[in-house]
Amino acid sequence: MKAAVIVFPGSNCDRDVQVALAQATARHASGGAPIMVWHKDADFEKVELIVLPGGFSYGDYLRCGAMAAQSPVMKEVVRRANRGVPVMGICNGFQILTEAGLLPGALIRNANLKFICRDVNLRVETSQSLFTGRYEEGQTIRVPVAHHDGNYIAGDEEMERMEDRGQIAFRYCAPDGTLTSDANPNGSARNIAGIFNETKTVLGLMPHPERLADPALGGSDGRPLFDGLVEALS
Amino acid sequence: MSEVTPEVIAEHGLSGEEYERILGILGRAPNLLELGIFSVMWSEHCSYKSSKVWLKTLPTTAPWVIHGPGENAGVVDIGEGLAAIFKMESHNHPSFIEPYQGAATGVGGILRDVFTMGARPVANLNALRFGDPSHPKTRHLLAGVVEGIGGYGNCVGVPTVGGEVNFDAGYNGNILVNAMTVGIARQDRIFTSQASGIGNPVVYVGSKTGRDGIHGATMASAEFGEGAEEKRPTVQVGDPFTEKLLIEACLELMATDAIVAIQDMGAAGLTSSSFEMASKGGLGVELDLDCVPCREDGMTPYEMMLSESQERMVIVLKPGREDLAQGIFEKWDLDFAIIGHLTGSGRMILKMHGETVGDLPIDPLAQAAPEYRRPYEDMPEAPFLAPSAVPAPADTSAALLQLLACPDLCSRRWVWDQYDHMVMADTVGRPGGDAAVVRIHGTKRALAITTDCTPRYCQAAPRTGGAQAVAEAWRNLTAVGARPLAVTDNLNFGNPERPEVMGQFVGCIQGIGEACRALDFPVVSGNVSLYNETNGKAIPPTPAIGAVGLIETLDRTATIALKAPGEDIVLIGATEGHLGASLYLREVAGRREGAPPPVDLAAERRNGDFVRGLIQGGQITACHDLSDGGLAVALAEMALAGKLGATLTPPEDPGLPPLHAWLFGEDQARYLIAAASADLVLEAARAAGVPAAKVGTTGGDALTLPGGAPIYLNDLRSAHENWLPVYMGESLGN
Amino acid sequence: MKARVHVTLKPGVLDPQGKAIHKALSGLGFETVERVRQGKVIELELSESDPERARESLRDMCEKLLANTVIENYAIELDA
Amino acid sequence: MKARVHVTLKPGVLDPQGKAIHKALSGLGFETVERVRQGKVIELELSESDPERARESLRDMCEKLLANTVIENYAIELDA
Ligand SMILES: Nc1ncnc2c1ncn2[C@@H]1O[C@H](COP(=O)(O)OP(=O)(O)O)[C@@H](O)[C@H]1O
Ligand SMILES: [Mg+2]
Repeated sequence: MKAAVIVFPGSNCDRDVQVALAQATARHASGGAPIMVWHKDADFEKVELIVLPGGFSYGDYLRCGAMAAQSPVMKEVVRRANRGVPVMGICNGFQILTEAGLLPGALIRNANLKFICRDVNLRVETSQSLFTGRYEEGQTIRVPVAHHDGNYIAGDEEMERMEDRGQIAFRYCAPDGTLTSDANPNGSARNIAGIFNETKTVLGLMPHPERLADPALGGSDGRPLFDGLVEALS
Repeated sequence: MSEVTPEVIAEHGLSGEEYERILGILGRAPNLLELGIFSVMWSEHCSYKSSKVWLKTLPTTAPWVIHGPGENAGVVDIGEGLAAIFKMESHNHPSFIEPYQGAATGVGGILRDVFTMGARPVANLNALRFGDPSHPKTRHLLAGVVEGIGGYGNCVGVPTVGGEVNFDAGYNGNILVNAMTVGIARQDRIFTSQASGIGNPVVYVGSKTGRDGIHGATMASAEFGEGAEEKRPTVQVGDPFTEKLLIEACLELMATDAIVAIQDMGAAGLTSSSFEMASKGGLGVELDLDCVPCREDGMTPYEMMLSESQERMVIVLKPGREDLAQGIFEKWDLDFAIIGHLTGSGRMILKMHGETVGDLPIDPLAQAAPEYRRPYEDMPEAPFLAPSAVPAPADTSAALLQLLACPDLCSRRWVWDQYDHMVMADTVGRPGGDAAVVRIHGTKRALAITTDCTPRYCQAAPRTGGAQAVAEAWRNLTAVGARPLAVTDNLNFGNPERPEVMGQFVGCIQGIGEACRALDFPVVSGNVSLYNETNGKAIPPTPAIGAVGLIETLDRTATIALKAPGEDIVLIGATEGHLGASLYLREVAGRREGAPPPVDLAAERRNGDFVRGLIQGGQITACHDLSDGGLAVALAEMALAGKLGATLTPPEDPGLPPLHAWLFGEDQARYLIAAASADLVLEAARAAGVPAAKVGTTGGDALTLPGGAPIYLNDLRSAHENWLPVYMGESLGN
Repeated sequence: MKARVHVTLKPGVLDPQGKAIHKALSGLGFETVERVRQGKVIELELSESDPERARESLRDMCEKLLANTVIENYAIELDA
Repeated sequence: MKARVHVTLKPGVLDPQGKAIHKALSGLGFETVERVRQGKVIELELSESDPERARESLRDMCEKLLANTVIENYAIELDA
């Protein structure tokens, strides 16, 4: 499997996700490390997966992800996503995906207005996707968040449609899997931490699975996501 | 240009004698631009005129030191052809005036000092001191400073992995914000600021120059008084996004062979950076100010040379590499301009609109920079306070809860939750432990990093306090199994023109020097911040110590968390029960007096080397050094981190101090460790001549102290975790 | 020509900043405050001198970048 | 009574947001843009009906909370 990690000015988790993917690839398949694609390169080689990494593209100025969504490379990403190429946006990448219209809703300032960096528990809402196939439905995993604007909102109707179609990927939960407001770090509607598009080929999530994909860092609950992707796409 | 009158000279912070010296150097009167340049170059901030003679007494060398003081940051060998590059710097006054931007630009500045030398920054730390929690400004300052540090560090994508926070009424009118950055570079790709090659182009990169912080360097050297808040417009706004681009662009250029010398524009901006480069190379420099990228119209040479706009660098390129460099900076959307060239004249010539607007001899100006041996009073050390003179608490458990919830000891989670401490995916030891542990990317090795200082000790006995700060930093590195390598210091004091303050300064430096020598722990970089006073009242002496150590292999490190029930807890080091200047004395007994615990550097070294050996030998399961609050607090922190209870039992020993002194005394050179069985450890300790005693066992869901009821971990945790969020007005549980 | 673009949250969209400001103002004793919403104002200088063309180009900027029309409204003001 | 407070950076203070927006607009081909500054607008509803008292209380809110007067200016607008 070959993946591309898009690098925007201000991206800062590009290397982190590249490492996590490269390690997963090394464990399961050939294909080598993902290629890094600069935001001005509207044209890049054919890949099986596109990742929009975390960070502060354009300083997160104006609105998180707004300027990145308008960059030349995003036209190409949208075109490929519409043709079914899997796309994953982590943190700032999720914000970019909503700004680019590939995912519904918006991510606004955390309810407590603060940047929050800590491990959270997530409930995996479905294992029926390219991204979550290595998890079990209802499983609780521990993954860090690190963001200022992760408070997910969408209109009521949109939200119902998403629920009906099984577009919710992850929700913030207590260690025992229950959805409490204490477990919700940022005020997201319905404890939403990650969502799919209708076809479940695009995933956006605020938590950083790439930061706990290596036991040396104190956990590896993020690893199955990368392993699953590599396996599904190879 | 306006005239240079005696008022103008005084406004520039130059004394009459200093002005005479200027006339002597120039052989004529300076114009305003030249006067401005002298004033910043000779400010305390840039010239270290009051501290230089004392800084020279610090040990700065060791076989593993590659560059000591004198460069933008210190450089030490960490093996495999790599080097750690680090420094700490203050941004105290700006942060008091505008906490968010002051702290943010402080982080930006120290990052530049480190990547200027070719390092990719891999960790930030911050040592913060605020006024009394009940002071009306404290909450606002704390909120703003923490948000500013996070705002900058999070955006540039460098994890903020550690630091310290203290509260004391002595900082009510003058907070301290000291920021430290650690970077990693290849040893064969280290860059310095020494210019060479007559005719080589001098290039300006980064952001445009605005009228920011003009006189900032002078302000940082001037005491606060009434009306300080009037100086507001000099506040600079940081742009972390541009800094991130600047890091990437500089590192990209550094991977080529284009650079002769490179220097960030810090305090005194273009003036001190170009001066320093030329001076170190024994050369001259000619700048064409028409080429300087400006943010505003009509900027004068004075403004351009003295502006402290952030996110800018000066580079001397090899001839013919201009296009290569320009291409890289344009790729990253940064300004790039050739603003001059090196000359053999030994002078700084500034031109604008074809005319010479300034002409200064470089070496004479640098060499004639004033250097003062200011008078000082030896500060008497506070008298020893016998443990028996301090009342025991009615209930030891209640005393522990009170200590764990006090502002100086409570959990700092509210702070580090706002810092991205995991970006770069190499943070192995997160905030909350003894030292942060940051993996060296792509290897199994790691750096251990810490900052430490106990100002109440320094106040009571400067020399002991200075030594203690170093010893504690060394101990924190040791407690994660690291070999301590070197120190950066940030010396924060009051007005050096007052002999008592100078006495504190001298005492602390002497203590630092002794400790660094005894522990083989050289000082490789640092920063001095003087005039930290409000209305004639100095801050407590605060020589913050930043330190870096090396962990050879990550499977041989330790954390403070208790790991398993049924293990033994062993106390390493001798306990006499020193309660002088302790937190127990202040928080529980309500007194502030007495000498701080003595620092026995030989014992420090012996005990530390022993503990490091245990960790490296894989013989123990947890380790924590003892400091504020002593034994009981350390064990509580280990229990909380491990979510596992413990029972503490004093050994049968006729020499034991009174129970409360044993529990809360702050004797130095001590560690608590956990091991499956104490026997092996005790035997090894005996062989090594290290005092050691079994003091308890792990297990259960409560902490049990002698002389108190068991405290459930949940209660311990709320006491420890709640103070800061409640103080900051937040609802709990989120 | 100078222009100002106001970007405000659509009615009904959660506004954490506005809410926090409201709370802080109440805490400071400003009891007359009943509702707070926070928005952005973007001031632009354009080399365009034709108001019609300026307005059109600003509208385009808003749709493409300045506002997220999923949650925000915008209003354009031109300086005479 | 409705009120609007505009909070803008003082002249000469660096505006990283405005700078980035400017660059992004240029990148999108909006070449007529010469300068961009970003500010905040805070919309308030007050139970106060006396314009004088409202204005005074708003000024107070700005000084205490809404504006960071070290680097920002503010302007108050009352709806008639
Ligand atoms: N307290 C100190 N101890 C050791 N070295 C110091 C100390 N203070 C300053 N230095 C060294 O002096 C040099 C100049 O410091 P400084 O002016 O703060 O650096 P910069 O101009 O890069 O900000 C640096 O090499 C710094 O490491
Ligand atoms: Mg420097």
